[in-house]
Amino acid sequence: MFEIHCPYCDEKRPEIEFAYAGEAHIVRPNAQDQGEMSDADWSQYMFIRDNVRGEHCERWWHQHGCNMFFNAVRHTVTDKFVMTYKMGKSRPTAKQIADAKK
Amino acid sequence: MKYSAVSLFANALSGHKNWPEQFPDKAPKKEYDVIIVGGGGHGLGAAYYLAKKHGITNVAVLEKGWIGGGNTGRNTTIIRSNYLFDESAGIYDHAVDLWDGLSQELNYNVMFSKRGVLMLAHNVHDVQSFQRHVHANRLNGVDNKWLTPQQCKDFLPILDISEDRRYPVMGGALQMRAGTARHDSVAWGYARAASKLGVDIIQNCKVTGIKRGADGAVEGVETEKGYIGAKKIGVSAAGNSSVLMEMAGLRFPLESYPLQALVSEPVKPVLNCVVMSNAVHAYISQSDKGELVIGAGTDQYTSYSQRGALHIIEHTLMSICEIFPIFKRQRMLRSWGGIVDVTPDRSPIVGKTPVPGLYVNCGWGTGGFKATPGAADMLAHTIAHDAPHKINAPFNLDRFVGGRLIDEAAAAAVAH
Amino acid sequence: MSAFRKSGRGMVDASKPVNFTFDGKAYQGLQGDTLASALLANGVHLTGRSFKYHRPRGIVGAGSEEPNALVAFDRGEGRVTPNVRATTLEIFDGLKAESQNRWPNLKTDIGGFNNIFSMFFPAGFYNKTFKWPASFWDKVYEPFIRNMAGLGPAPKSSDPDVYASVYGHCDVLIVGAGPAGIAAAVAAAKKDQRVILVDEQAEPGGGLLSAQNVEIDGMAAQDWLTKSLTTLRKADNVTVMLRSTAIGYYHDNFVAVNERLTDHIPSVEPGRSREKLHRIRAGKVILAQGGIERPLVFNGNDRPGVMLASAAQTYLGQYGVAVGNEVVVFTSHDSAYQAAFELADANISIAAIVDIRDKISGDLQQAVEARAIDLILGSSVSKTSGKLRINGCEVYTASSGKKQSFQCDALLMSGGWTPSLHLWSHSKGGIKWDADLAAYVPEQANENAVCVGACNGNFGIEAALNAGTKAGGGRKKFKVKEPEFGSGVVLDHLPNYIDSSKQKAFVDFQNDVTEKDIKLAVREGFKSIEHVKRYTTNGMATDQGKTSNLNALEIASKAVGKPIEKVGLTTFRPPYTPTTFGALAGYRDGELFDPTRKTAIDPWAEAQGAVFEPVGIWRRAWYFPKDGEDMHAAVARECKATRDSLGIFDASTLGKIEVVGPDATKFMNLMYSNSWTTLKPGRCRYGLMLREDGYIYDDGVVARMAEDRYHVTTTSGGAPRVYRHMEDYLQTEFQHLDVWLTSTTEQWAVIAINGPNARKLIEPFVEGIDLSKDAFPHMAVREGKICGVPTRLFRVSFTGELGFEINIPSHYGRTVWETLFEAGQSYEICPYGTETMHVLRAEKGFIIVGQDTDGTVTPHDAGMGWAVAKKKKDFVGMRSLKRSDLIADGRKHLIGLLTDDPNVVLEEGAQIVADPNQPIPMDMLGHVTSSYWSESLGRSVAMALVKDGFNRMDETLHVPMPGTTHKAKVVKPVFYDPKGERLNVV
Amino acid sequence: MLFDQAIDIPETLKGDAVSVTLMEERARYNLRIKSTDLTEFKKLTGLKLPRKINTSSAAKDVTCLCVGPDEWFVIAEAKSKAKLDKLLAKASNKFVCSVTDISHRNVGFEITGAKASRLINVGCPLDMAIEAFPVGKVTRTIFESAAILLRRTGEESFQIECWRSFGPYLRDFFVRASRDF
Repeated sequence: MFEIHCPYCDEKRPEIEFAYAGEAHIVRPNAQDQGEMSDADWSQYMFIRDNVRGEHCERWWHQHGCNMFFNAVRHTVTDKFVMTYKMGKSRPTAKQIADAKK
Repeated sequence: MKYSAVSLFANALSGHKNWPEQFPDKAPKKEYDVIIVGGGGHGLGAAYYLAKKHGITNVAVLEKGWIGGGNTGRNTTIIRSNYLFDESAGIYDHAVDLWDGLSQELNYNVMFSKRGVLMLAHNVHDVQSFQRHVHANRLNGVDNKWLTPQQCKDFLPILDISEDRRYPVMGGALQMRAGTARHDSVAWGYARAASKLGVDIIQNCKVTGIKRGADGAVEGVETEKGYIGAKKIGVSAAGNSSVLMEMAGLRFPLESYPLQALVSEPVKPVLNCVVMSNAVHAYISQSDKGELVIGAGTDQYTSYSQRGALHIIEHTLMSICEIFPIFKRQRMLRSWGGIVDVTPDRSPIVGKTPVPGLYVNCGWGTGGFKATPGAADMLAHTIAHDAPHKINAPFNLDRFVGGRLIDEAAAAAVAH
Repeated sequence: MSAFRKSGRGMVDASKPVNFTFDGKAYQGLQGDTLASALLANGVHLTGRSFKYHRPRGIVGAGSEEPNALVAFDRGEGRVTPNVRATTLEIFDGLKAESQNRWPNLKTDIGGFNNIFSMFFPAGFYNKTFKWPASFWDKVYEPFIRNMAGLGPAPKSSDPDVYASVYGHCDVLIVGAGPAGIAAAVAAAKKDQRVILVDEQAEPGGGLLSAQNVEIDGMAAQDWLTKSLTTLRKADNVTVMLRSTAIGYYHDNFVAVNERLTDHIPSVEPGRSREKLHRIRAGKVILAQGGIERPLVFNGNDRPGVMLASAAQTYLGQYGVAVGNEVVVFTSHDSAYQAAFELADANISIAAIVDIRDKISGDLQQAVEARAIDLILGSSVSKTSGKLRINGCEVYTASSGKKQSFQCDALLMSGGWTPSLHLWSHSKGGIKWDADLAAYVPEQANENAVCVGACNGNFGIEAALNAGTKAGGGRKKFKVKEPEFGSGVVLDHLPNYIDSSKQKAFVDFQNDVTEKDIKLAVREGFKSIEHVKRYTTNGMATDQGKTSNLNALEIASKAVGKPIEKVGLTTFRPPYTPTTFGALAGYRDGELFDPTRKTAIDPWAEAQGAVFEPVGIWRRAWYFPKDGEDMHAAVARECKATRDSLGIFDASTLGKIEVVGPDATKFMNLMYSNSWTTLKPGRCRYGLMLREDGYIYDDGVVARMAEDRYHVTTTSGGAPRVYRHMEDYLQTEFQHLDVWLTSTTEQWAVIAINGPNARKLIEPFVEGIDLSKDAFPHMAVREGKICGVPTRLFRVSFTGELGFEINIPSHYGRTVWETLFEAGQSYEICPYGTETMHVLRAEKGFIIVGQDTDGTVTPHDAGMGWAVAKKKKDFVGMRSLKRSDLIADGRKHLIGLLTDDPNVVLEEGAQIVADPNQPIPMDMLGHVTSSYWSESLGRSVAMALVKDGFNRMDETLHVPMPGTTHKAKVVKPVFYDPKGERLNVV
Repeated sequence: MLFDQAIDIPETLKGDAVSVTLMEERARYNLRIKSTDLTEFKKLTGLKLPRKINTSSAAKDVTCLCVGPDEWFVIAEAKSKAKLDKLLAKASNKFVCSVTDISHRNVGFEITGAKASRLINVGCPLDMAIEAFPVGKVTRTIFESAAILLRRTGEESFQIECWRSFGPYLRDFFVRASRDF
């Protein structure tokens, strides 16, 4: 069971309080874009995932806690969390990730 | 050397010193007609069928570790085909057809044991859903029958069918043709048979890149053992499929999750079939060694760590004890994790890719082992003909664009 | 005093005899004995039969590494534990244990014929045979193999014991209370850390318990141990847990520790937990698991009486038991000499020390000579003799070809030591090969963890104490007087003149894997250790290879011709020792397995004799049978009563979410396919929720309570996922909206009143709401009071009758229900359950999401295109609805079915075809989703999803069932009161 | 009996080491406020909402618990309900906020005694050491399969709230576990 740092509660909490919510930073196309998108483009948004073997940006929901969704960078081979950050913040740069590892 | 009781006897007299290697290690050639990436049951099987059915023997199977070391050797060995949709019933039942007789075909005992798979219904919704399966299977010619609670008990005497249980048994669906097989033997049996037909099995040979020509078609693979040319490449790499597809510049509708399983200490025979329960979330059988083989659910997050969380094991064993209070005193001997690749509709992708010469067999999720011979046969067919067989044609990539998903889990639906 | 007990030695209590039976025979041991030490004290070595060849086997070790001495521990009905190590089973008065895997008894075992034919059962033999004739596999071979399976007895009845589980936390968790662990605990305790020290044994101390001639800081080892334990017990910040095995090391320093609470107690009061699983999150983990001695792999090494040298030392030092009277020691490592000396000093005859090495240190040599022990260097044991117990061995000196025979009743072996890396390996800590030790040792940590003492490759008590102290944060250096630990060599193959094919040199005792098997595996191409393990089953027995893995690796490495590092090391997998399922389930069985959610009105229904059905984790009243009624009769009566006059139904399980904020309508417009813009406060609307993929996800009536407030209802089972779905979009995609969600499912009890007399019933109890038809039309909502408590009163109907849904705060629910039920007697009010609810709604063609839809159905498929707003720019699922396959022809549509024979009620799930005479596999058009007997219509009705159903109206389709085929006509799925006139009676 | 929580607490839960009682009727509200400035809110309602997440502020008959970045639970004596209804209705009109009455959604247990924290750790994975979970700290968390709201009211006293239908499950858990104490 992971121990996950919730950026809103600002403390580490056990994984069973959280629900995994999939890859992060997949932005839902706005109404106009949806209208213009082909089925193929739309399926990219809907289904295609990086599924990286390495540092993965992903969403978690502190379901049994502050009830907030947030983002995390986690290494999918070691399962180690590099950082967590609030919803709305952009994808961290390579440098930010490297700094967080220090 | 042909395997038989006779050869076993003869070799015993010579101290078993003359058995040949089952799948000799080969150094890679410069080029192959077909390279299969992934030395699990699916990949080795595909190589075997390419050679056996399609006469394509200039084939290499590249395995980054040791053959059968991935999900083939990490699953709970359940084989069944009582799926709802025609497409799923088609491919899984084809697999069961091939399982039957596979030991003889390969001259290698894979110990396919048709002991029956009993799926328990615990609420009205399960009953409706299972009945739907039973009826659909009947009209599809797939063996699966509905049992009342008492019939379940008659078939499996240790089952507790009292009505006051938290999850009472309200009936079950039994596929008698289903069962288990010895997982390692499947990989080894295919490897040995393919090897005899001229296929090169190359272990400890991780693929690090897929080379494509000016026309976009594949030309070969970069590996730890150097560049190897290939006219066609079939990727059958389960949890690592996304990583390999990425090498060819493709992004796939896949996510890889940890899946755990465990066994108990061996005890004398007590469980004569495979039992599955969706509502309680557990499945269990007893191996020929006497171990209770138990499947757990996936962890919630994607991961390649082959390591899962304790609470998943706890929940699985809670469920086993809930269905079988008789097993509460048994002891967990060993637990382990695998990586399963899951598509959005939890059905596999078996067929061509947008890259010419690149074929894929992935997305089997938790259902891969049972499909082994079927998936292997279909991958081989698709590679040989550069076109899918009608059995695997529906399991294409395009379904995610148009929306014609094959969603067994959605059809099993959710409680209302 | 038993023959082999050495008085005045060990930690056992000579004044407290303990009576027990083994295989029905009575024995006596002492308080503090394990079953193994007590049996040895009685001269018993033979304890079991091996898995495959049924060879007689004895006790090899003295702890949890034991591969052979497995027994069934019998505490009565349902309380038989198979495969318990005799070496860890504490005896008590009345203990019953049985040997395993033998029939009819341990000394004469029919299965022993496997041994005679063992040459035909090498590793992997089953792959090569049992294939012909094919039909024999199912009927002959496989059943035979299955019957031979297993080791311990199968369970016969449910385990009556209960188990416990808790969470724990500490700054420092120390695994292993040997010298290293105790020193670490003492040091960490001084630093004010919260410390938990766990040990699998009943007594803390590890090797110190049997240590002879050891002084720590001038104190006898046992005195130092006592003093240190006193310090730890006095410290508030230290918890010492005994009989507690750290079974697994998981992510982020999460360690599972299983504590055995009652197996050592003669009589246990009922209800007391047998084992407790502690799930401990630690700041730092100090692993002090020690090391395990390696057996030597030589011909005849499995004969009862052949055991590890250190085990003999432990039996003598800790239990005061001599493992034999005439002992041969066979070693490749210095440490076995100490065992020999300690035994010799206790007046046990050492017939010889046989050492593989040509030369040993001068000090050792002197010590041997001082005791006048026969020392044979450069030699090995070439065979052993004795049927059920060793009675002699032959020693072969390769350089001279000389063979000598010795009589003995025990043979001690030592092949060096293996650091215990199990938990370290679970934690994904790195390891490296140490050629000097001939073992893997820890390298880079993956967690905040450290290995100290023998498990780090630092053997010896002084090294352990100092490493432990340092890991615990202390600086003290200990001065220890102890025999030198010394060194050894490792050989893959012991010299022998006997042809290898005639030898039986076991590597894995329990699974009967021999040196030959491993070499055979390599010969057949299995060259990685994982392959060798799987092909031979080495290391896969209940001891998980604690004594065999490294020997197997050594042999495989030489056979492959590659260094050990290239052949690999099989991964250690949790648990460290086999762990009871019950302990992993903990308290969570029976009523604690899953919560059973009950409504406020549930106790009333129970008192009325309702039959319940589980719906998700709710339980709901299914029907209310009167005397002698079956479900069919009860439901028919409930339906009729409701349509004729009045029915009352508990709808409290409906999910409810309060959506509040200035942007509530915008949010609702995005989350539901309907439009909410035009819905006025005080009015309700049926809402349809789609997933982003366009398929129906949930539905429910939504009331607009105010401009900025919606009372949303969901399906009973769907409430949690709908809430999550909404929060997900709100927090991720629609963050700009000022709106909040609050789950209110349990705030409200919901009483549905349906039937022509519904209004008449509630009218007298309602305050502040005008119930007249015009003031309170269908699909309206009002706030007021009922029976004196606040209510949100909905005028809605899921039955087609005049209906109200009364929402009242839950804790008033039962009272209001009872009040209305009482008043309803004048209308012959009828309580009904979910089954009647389903029938009534099906008669009206109202869908149940999850039954009539299944995650592959669009609103259009369900005939609910009207619930999809045409003018909205965006809502979840909108774009997906336009995908090519979702608008293609030939989709399945939800239609009604009327059977030609009105008495036939189709089976739900039954498949539908156009041509019943086609061959199998048939072309199936769809399936029956809902099907009931309609008492109101005097016939059956059904709903079905059928390919192209909307275009098949009035077509006759077929439902092939076993033995018969039903005909049914496609109709619109509204069977009762199609014009909806009954909503407005009176 | 109009108000009925339908949960009996057996005598076995009234031990010396740990004692469990069912909380009486309470007024409860879920409060969400957009504004980050809470002084105006206090002026209007008299309620002091703690700013820091997972902390609480207790006045004589009202306790405010901050359970999310913009979320509070207000728990009060039942007799204060009418007054609070009015105050919060007033606040609703003035602020961009959400006020939802959840008085009957929850039931609450008070757990006291030297082993209270051990009882909580039977099902709740949080560290209950006083340093890690000081008096006044509050959080939503989990007790096995039940979502709970946990508050420490004293060194050896806690309150646990859960949705009403999970109450019997928690009670049963307490009964089973307390047998081992």
